[in-house]
Formats: sequence, structure tokens, C-alpha cells
Amino acid sequence: MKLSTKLLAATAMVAAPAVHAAELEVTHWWTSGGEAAAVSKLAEAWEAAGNTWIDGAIAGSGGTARPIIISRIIGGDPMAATQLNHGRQAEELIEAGLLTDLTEVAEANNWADLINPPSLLDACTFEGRVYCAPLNIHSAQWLWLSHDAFETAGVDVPADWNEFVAAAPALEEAGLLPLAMGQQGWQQNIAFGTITIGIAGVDNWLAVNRDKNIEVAEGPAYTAVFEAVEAARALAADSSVQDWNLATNLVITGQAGGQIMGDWAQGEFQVAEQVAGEDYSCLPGLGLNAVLDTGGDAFYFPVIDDEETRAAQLEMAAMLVSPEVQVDFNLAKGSLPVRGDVDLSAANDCMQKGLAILASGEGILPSGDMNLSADTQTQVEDLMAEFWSSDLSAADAQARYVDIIRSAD
Amino acid sequence: MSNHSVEIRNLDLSFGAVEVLKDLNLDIHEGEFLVLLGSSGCGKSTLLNCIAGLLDVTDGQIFIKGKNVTWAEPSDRGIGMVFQSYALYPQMTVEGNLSFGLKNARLPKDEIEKRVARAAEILQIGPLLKRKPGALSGGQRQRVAIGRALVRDVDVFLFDEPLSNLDAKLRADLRVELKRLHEQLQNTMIYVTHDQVEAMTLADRIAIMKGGQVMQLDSPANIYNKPRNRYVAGFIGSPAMNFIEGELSGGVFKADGFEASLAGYDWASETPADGPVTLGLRPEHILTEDQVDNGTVTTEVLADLVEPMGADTLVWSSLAGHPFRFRMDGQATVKGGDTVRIGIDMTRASVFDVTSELRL
Amino acid sequence: MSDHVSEQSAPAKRPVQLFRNMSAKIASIPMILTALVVFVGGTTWTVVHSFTSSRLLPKLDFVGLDQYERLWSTPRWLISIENLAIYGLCSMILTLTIGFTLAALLDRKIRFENTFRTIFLYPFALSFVVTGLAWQWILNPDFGLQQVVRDWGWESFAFDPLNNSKIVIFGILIAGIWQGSGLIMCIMLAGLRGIDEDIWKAARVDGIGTVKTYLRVIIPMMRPVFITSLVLIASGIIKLYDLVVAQTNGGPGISSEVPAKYVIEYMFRAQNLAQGFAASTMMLVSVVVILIPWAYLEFGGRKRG
Amino acid sequence: MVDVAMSGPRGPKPKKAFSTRNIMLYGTLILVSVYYLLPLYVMIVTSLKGMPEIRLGNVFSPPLEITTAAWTKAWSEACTGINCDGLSRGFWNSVQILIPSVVLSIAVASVNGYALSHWKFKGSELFFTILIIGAFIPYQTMLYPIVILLREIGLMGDLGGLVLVHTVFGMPILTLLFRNYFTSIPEELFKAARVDGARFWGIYFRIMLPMALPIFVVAMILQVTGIWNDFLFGVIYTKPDTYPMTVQLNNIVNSVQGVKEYNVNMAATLLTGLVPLVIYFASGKLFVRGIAAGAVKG
Repeated sequence: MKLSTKLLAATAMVAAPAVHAAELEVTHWWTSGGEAAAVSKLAEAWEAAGNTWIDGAIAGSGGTARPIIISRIIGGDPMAATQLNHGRQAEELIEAGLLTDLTEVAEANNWADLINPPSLLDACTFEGRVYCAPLNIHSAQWLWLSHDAFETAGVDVPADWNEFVAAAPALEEAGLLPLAMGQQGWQQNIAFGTITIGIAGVDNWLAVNRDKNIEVAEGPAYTAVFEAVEAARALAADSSVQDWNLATNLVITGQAGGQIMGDWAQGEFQVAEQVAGEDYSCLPGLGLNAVLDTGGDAFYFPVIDDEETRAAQLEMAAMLVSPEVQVDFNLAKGSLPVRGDVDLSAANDCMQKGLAILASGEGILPSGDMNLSADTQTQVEDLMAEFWSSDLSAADAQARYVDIIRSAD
Repeated sequence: MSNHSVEIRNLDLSFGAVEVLKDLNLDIHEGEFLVLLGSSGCGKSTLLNCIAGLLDVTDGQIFIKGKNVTWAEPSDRGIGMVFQSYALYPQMTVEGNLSFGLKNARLPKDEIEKRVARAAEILQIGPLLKRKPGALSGGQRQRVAIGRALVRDVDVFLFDEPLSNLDAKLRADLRVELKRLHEQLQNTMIYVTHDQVEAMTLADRIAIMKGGQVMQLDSPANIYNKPRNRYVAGFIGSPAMNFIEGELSGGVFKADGFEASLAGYDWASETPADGPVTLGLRPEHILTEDQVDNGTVTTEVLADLVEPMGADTLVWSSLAGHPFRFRMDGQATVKGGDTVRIGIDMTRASVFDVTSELRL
Repeated sequence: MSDHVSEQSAPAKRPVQLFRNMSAKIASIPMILTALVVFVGGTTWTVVHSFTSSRLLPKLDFVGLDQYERLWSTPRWLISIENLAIYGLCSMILTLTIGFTLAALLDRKIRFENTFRTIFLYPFALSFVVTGLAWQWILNPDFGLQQVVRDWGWESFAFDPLNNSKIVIFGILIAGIWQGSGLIMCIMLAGLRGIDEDIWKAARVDGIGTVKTYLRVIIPMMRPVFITSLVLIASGIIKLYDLVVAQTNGGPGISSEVPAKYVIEYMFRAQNLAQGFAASTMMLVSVVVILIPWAYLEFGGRKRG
Repeated sequence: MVDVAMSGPRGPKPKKAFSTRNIMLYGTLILVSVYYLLPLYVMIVTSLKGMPEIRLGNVFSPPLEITTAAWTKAWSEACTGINCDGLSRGFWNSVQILIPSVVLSIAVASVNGYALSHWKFKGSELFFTILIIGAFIPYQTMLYPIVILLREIGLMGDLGGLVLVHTVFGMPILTLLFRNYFTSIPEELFKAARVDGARFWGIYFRIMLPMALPIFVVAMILQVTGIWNDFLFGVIYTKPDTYPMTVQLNNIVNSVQGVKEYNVNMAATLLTGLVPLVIYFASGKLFVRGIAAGAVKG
């Protein structure tokens, strides 16, 4: 039996016509224009092989979709495939034997060699077995800058975070908002993480996030981080928007100098027909440390007690990592592919910067998802939400941060 | 101006297109107990509400103690009112119910206490003062409701069917108490009811109402003996008056197989012309057994059905083709199917015009 | 003696206790199952798991009161509690006041009563998500009310509750009351219509003013109506979630967080089921603490009345 | 009568149309109406504008150029994932969920309320109290226990499971309403029927049901509103093919990436709210009467 499915997976790999038509229900939370376009690439590829894609989109990010996905998995009536952020989220589902083992597909398709950075596959691996198919890479450590705004203020477009902070008074004088910031914990947490990498450096970041080193979290490097965030808070004091894309819009329209946001922000610039380098700039790692994390999306396949479905699930897993799908999907989504052997010359300046960092193999960080549990992340986000929107002092915030890291698991 | 306590002039009241009171006039004497009597929907309660100022009149005037109160607020009219449902404030004690209006009028405390004490004494509700209405019986509640009117120290009391929520025995008791109260206080009282026994026993005068108009305003005796029209005749008296259609011809009433001279009848005006009339005979005025020959005319009827009622016996039969009931002594031994000889005193009868239905 | 006789004869004739009212018991099975299995069973399950370290999946590895200790030292939970207290208190007072006042106004024999009543009631047909969105849009400082007033010439006018962490809970309150007060108005109106007309007449004869009659006579008479309303309002308050998510999503910062949102986010976003269960246990405890005295008053009071 | 010429006020007390009382009364009502109507107005106006106009103007200004594009888009073009057929996809699904859920939940709750009012048995009040406390539990905290329950009885992912969940969570308030209503029906009627030999079901169907129309209307309105507006249960206990309309609404409204199309959001919101709104507008008077019968008494 195992052999036959292996064979099936192998045939899928070489894109031979499928032996049978499968109907798979796929749950995800990609519902915006660009995202939906990207999903439809997946669906097209899947249906081109003679299968049927039943779309189970649920908007509202993981917060809305996750209880639905998990309820259905533990309710014994799961979807055939589902998006989940890879990382530690799925560990318990794997332990409970609720997710399909994809190791045979991974081995047949040589994922171990192809997937770059390898940390993505590591995140899918649990006790030596592979349980998810990585789909793309998103990185969060970007500073987006509006050329218009700096022109109005009469200063040069900054090349890194320190210049940006120095230019802020000029922006304020010109009646502009220096830093656009959506008033939501996860956005503020991204800014915090990005500033940490920029100010405290990668080693300190890893010490705290990966190794849970309390001394570093209490130490002067992190004190500087919290002070920098406190300063950034002052720069964003007048930013009253909630959604990240509305904050991005402030940068696009030149009302704000910059925004710290993940690479998905450039989709907004593209929609507004702005050109990277002319209308806006992007600085990975705040221009201080050219470092990117490698978060992203992955697909998991809940166990369904039906051999045909299982075969189809393996077929889909193989398809998701295949070069054609990787290119089509990531160009539509604006994210980076999970394998280094595909051609993305169509990508724009900012994407190329990201690709270059990936290709160099240096400055690649595992995403927070892979280091901190969702529980700890939520606590940090709550802390950041409070810190950014209140007058909590840097010292107090750091003390509470240390508490969270100390109890992190 | 007059010794009239309440005067009502040309009162009209309509709700939309429905005329409830039509050009109504009524004078009520000082210290009089006036009962407004009528079946439901006759406008009697509406009239009372107009007097109280709870309803705005459409046209006309209302005077109380010679003062025009047509536009005055109910509380400024010098009236007290007792309602059918008692309308006690359920969350206040009896004392609170009695004193609430007075406190609101900012009367001095000792004056309030004095009045409450007096009302409590008159109505014998002293022991109940600290209780709430929920803990009282129906009769007690009604006394408290009367007390609430009493403490207002007013000239005119208005009663809106105050006894109709009580059982028969209590009703009879309270009726007597009300009569005593009136004798003691000598206030003007206007009392609405649909119960003719209440009306006959309590009233100095009764106003019989129908269709928003007063049919007859008179003493209970006159209303009973000389009803002004056929409606009043039929309404007052239980069992109801018998009506026999016939002809008046030279002072003699003629119907199918029945003839009786009306000599000695107290005509409303001079002896009317011959023509169709209705003869009204009260069941209790029919003479039977050894009294038969005291009547001005005698005849025989067939008893269909006999209802012994203890004190007397009601016999159902027919006379001149019309249903005919009469009352006999309670000990009478008549059975259904018997032929009974009866006597009729035509001077106590009533004769009505067929078209105008007025008493002739 | 007679007691003795009835004692002797009654048990012989009476069927076995269990089979009395058999149809009624059979018909009540759905209710009994719901009460026992879903509500008692479900909450017990929740309470038991709140003493564990369950993460993504429920597990029975007990850790004692750890979750509760963490809960009560979490600023976000404390803010949530405080917000719920403010919202709950204001919402109860305002909803009752507004509901009653509107009902009283409608009860004054006015024209267009149906129109007004429909206007006050229609928001109840809309979900909290819709309510939150509409009010988020109106209270948006750049497009909404604040901007309109500024356009009228009052340049310094500031009303941006959704962006001001000190008053954000009142921004939510505005929307919450908008949605919920119509039903309360309806209940109050029904209660007012049930009041004996004669009471009003008696008060007028006594010379009591309209407002005073409402305050001193009518409102005390409507105690059961107020209790029904309070139960409805309270059950809505404790469940407050969708509205906050749609309107502010807890922001700015964590200044408009509420307990139900804490529960749900810790269960699903943070994947710390036990923490969420601990929080929902606390909510349940407070419900029981509030409800039991009420039930006692309500059912105890009825026996006396 | 003698003194016809008596002077003084006559006829109705003159009322000024603009008396202080009326100004206060109607003034308050109109002011409050503005508060209640404002969101509806804003939703309608916004849904009729184009996006550029929304960005420029304020939310209250009427549309300069009326366009129904947003409505069309919300109904038949907006995308949910890769399916771009708007809300229309969910409408019939919602109806299919709505009807059995409303019928079953009302049927069960009315029988409960009837048993609790006239057929009390040992413990019935206890179960009722538990039920009422259940009304206070946020649904979301019960998700997992319910999932496990449905899994055990094999109704997970089935329309039947969803109907069951709606019945369970509608039960507390509905049972309360029915219990109060049936309690207010005179005991004598119930006794008379028993003397006539009617039993539990006989009395329910022949005496109680025909008298309970107003409360059924209230229950129906509450359930239609609640179930139609439900998102959480609808999305968890069904599958993509049978997702209710609210899932599409959520997807349209909550798409976090890309530009927020407020006009489409508002149109979608109005479209989704249309069914309960129509029911409210159509049955306003009955609703008040039913509420009077079920909520106020007892």
C-alpha cells in the first residue's frame, strides 16, 4: 500500500496526468484581491491535473479561521488541506496523529535539498517526519519610506533607521506624520521585532527569542531597544489608523514618512502604481542589519480515513512545492518562493532585495512563529499594543517583557 | 347661584366619529346621592370621567359648586374618586396610599395625620394602615380606595362601579356601609353602576342613561313606578316588565283575547287618542290567589314553567300572545300545565306610545 | 383522624413517583439533556480543563491554579474586567433609562407611534458585526462625525472615541446601546400598557404630576418588567465580543479589550486553551454569583406575593 | 334649563399644537430617532457612492452620483477566496439552515415552556435554572465541548448538527418566553381540558398551541434574527458548499489586505441584514403584543 502511494506521489511529481480525479476541500484565509489571485493559481494547477478544488476561504486572518480549522480537525470531519502558519502551531495536532505524514512526498521530491532556507522544512518536521508543505516566505523586517514626504520636508530620503529618526523633526515641522503605525498589537509587535534586530543585532535577538536568555532580555542591549521603541512611539503618536493597509496608504500618499511593515506592504504600493526606488524605498532590516526572517505559509493535510483522499493529499503537497506553482503563486502573492532554483526575474526592486538576502544565505532568521509559542507571541503582542498606545515607560515595558520571556515555553 | 353641587351643561363628547355623550344636561343637588345607571356602553362612566376631568369634553360646560371647572385639572376640581379596580398604589402601604396625594399637595404633616386618622376611623381600617394592598381582601381594598377619596376633604365623591369586583355578599355589606357613609358625611356623591339594586337602594335620584343621553332623572320610586319610556321600564325591575302590544280604544286596552279598562290610570297628559300602544305590567304587580279580585281586571293564563325561588315563585306563561311572567307567593303550589287565575291592577300599569316609546 | 385516612389511602392509589407526569418528562428530555449535557457537562469540562496546561488540544495534565495565577497577573485581563465593569454598569443604567424613557414617551398617546417604535427597534434586527462596522464608520475621525462638525466651522471639535484609549469603551457603548435599547423599549412599552388605566386616573385625581407618577407609582409597579429587562441586558453584556471585534478589535492598544475576547483569543490565537478556559471559568463564576441572589429573590419573592 | 348663559370656559380645553409639552415630547423623539437612524442612513448613502467620492467626502453627505455598482458587486461579484459570486452563493444556504433551525428550536422550546408551566415535576425548576444560567455563557467558550459532543453523536459537519446547535443555544431565552406565556393562560382552562380527558399532548396541541400565536411570532422573530446573523456556528458546523451568507459577508468585510471598499461593505451589510429587517418592519405590532405576553407577565 505504501509503495503504491509513493508511486502515485512520484507520478504527480513528474506532472503526469492523475490516475483518478480527486475532490479536495481546502481551507485558507486568503481573501483579498492579490491573495485570491494567488490562490486561484493553486486551484488552476490542481484542476489542470483533473482534480476538483473546493474552496473554503474564511476571511479575517488566522484569528477567525483557526478555531474553525481546529474545531473541524478535532471534530473528526476535517477539510482535506488547510493553510496554517508553519512553526510550532501544529505540533500538538501532529502528536495527536491528526495530520498526514508527508515524508514520502518530501523524500520523493528531494525537498531536503531544494527548500531554501532549510529552516522552512525544519519547521515542518516533527521527530524526523515531514507534516507540511511550505508554500512561500514572508519577511517582516522592512521599513517603507515615502519619497514625497521627505521631499516636502526638504530632507533626503534616509538610508537607515537612525537617519530616519534624525529626519523626523523636519517631517513634523512640515506637518507630516513621521511614522505610520496601525493600532494593532501584531503590527506593533512587528515594529518591535524589527527594531530589535536593527538596534540590538541578530545575536541578541536569537539569544532572547530562541534561547530565552533572560540576562540578555534584561540587559543594556534590550534597554536600548525599548528606548528606541519609546522614541518610535512618539513619532507615531498621531497615527490613528487601525488597519495596516491604511497605514501603508499614509505612506503612499505622502502623509507619513515611513512605516515598519512586512513585505506584503509592497502589494499596496503596486496597486497604487508606485515604483520602487522612485516613489518609495524599502529598507530590509531597517537598513541597519540586512536581515530577514523567514516566516510564511504552509499547508497541512488532516488525516482522512480514505486511501484515495490520502493519495490526493500527497499529490497536492507535491504540487504546492513544484517550481511552476512556486513561481506563479509567489509572483501573484508578492512573497518569496521556498526554493532557490526558480526564476523570479519578473520581481520588482524590493523583491529582488529580499531574494538577494535569501540567496546569500546570510542574515536569515527563523520567524518568530518558529521560536515563540503562539501563547508567548500573543502576550508579547498584548504588551506591545499597550506599550505603543499608552504612556508605559520603556523600563516598565522591558520588565514585563522579561517576565513573559521567563515564563515562555 | 344655586344649591346645585354639580351642573352639566350641553355636554358633548365624541371619540373621532363616535358620539359618546350627546348634548347632556344634568343638575346634581348639594348633598345628593345620584346614581348613573345604564347598561355597558351607555356613557355613564364616560360622564363620570368628564366630571372628574379625566376626559376632555368636546363641547359644553361643567360646574362644581358654581365654579366653572370645564378646563380645570382633576385635582383642582374638589372631587374624590373611587375606581372599580380600586387603583391602589401597590408598592405603598395603606397609609401611604391615603397620604400620597396630600403630601404631594404639601399639606402640613399634622393635618395629613389628622385626616388619615379620621378616614381610618370612619372606614374602620385603622389596623390595616401599615399593610400593603396586596395583603388586603377585596372589601378592605375598596375601603382604602374610599378612604383615599375621603382624606381629600372634598365636596363631591365620584364612584366608578366600586362594588362590581366584589362577591355578592360583600357587595351587599359594603352597599349598606356606603349608604351609612353618605348619611354621616352628607356629601354629594355621584355613583356609576349597572346594578339596579345598588341604584335603587343607594340613590336619592337615579339618572338612567342610554346612548349618551339621560333617559330619566328621578327618584327611585318614580323611576320604578312611572318609567318615562319603554327603555327605562324594561331596564328597571327584575324580573323585567312584561310588554303586551295592543290598541287603545276609548280608554280601554285591547289585545288578542285580552281587554282591560284603564280607568283610574294616571295619564302623563290628558287622555291620549286611540291607537296602537304597548302595555307594561310588572311581574310583581300581578295579583294571584286570594288577591286576585283586588285587581281592576281578571283573566286566566296557562303556566308553562314554574320557578320556585323561596320567598316567591316565578311563573312563566303567555298573555295575548306575548310572553308573560308573574310572581306568586313562595308557598304557592302551582305546577307547569296548571291554569292560573290572575288579577291585574291597571292603575299600576304603564302605557307607552308604540312609535315614540314614551309613557302616556 | 382524617389525616390518617388520607395517608393510608393515597399511596395505594398514586402511581409510582417516576411515572407520574410521564409525557411531561418525556417531552422535557431535550431540555434536560441540554441543561445537563451541554450546559452542565460543557462547563464542567471547561472548568476541569482550566486546571490543566492544555495548549492547542485539550489535555488532562493538571497544573493546579497556575492558569488562574497567570490570569490575574495579566494586565490585559485586568483591563478587560475593568472595561466590562464600566461597560456593563453604564449599559445597564443607560439601556434601562433610555428604554423606559422612550417607552414612556411612546405611551403618551402620541402620533406616529408605530413609526417611532419601528425606528427604535430596527437596530435589534442587525447583528453586532453590522452594528460595529456602521458605528466604526460614523466615529471615524477623518470621515465621520468629528470631521463633519469641523467642516461646519468648529475647528477644534474633537470626538474620536475609537482612537482615544481613555474613552474608547464609551464609543463601544454608543453602538451597544443603539443596538440593544429598542428591545428593552419594547418590553417596557408592553409593561406600561399592562398598567391599569385607573392607576393613572387615581394619580391625576390626587394631583400627582406625570413625571412623579412614573417615578413613584408606575416604576415600582413594573418591577418584574425591569427584572426581565435586566436579565436580558446582563446576558448580552457578559457575551460582549462581536461588537468590540468589529468596532475596535480591542484597540487602541488593549484599551477596549473585554473578557470574552480574552477567552477566545487565548483559546484560539494564543493556542493556550487552559488559559482561555480559566478566564471563561472566572466569567462563569461571576455569572453564578450575580444570578443566584437574583433567582433567590425572584422565586422566593413570588412565593410570598 | 335656566341659566344657559353661564359664562366661563366651554368645550375642550384649548391645546396649543406647539405647547412646551409637545415640543419636549416630539423634540426628544425626533432627536433620538436621528441617533437610531444615523447608521442606517450612513450605510445606505455609503453603499450608493463610488470609492473616490468616499475618500473625499464625509460619511453623511449624500452621494453626488448614485451608483448601484457596490450593490451588484456585493450581491454577485465580490470574491470569497476564488469564488467570485458575492453574497448570492450564501443566500439559499442561509435559508436552508434557517428554516429547520427555527422550526425545531421553537417546537422544542414551546414544549419545554408548556411542561414547565403546567406539568411541573420534581427537578423541573432546577433544569430551568440551569438553562437560564446557560443563556449567559459566551457561545465561543462552548465550541470545543460542542465539537466533541457532535463528534460523539456523529453529527459533526452535518446540517443536522448545526440545527441541533441552534436549538440548544436558542433554548434558554425561548423556553423562558414560552414558560411565562403559558403560565399566564388560566389554570381553569387547563383543568377543564384534563377533566375532559385530554392528556399532555392533547392539551398542548388543542388548547395551548392555538392560543399561543403572539408568543410564536416573538420566538420566530428572535430566532430568525439570531440564526440569520449567526456566523460562528454556521462556519464551524458546515462545509464550504453550505456556508451561510454571513460567511461571505465576513469575507467581504474582513479582508485585511487590499483597499477597504466601504461601499461594498455597506451594501453587503445591508443585503445580509435585509431578511431580519423585513421581518421586523412587517411584524412590528405583533412583536410588541407578543413581548407583552411573554416577557412581561410572570
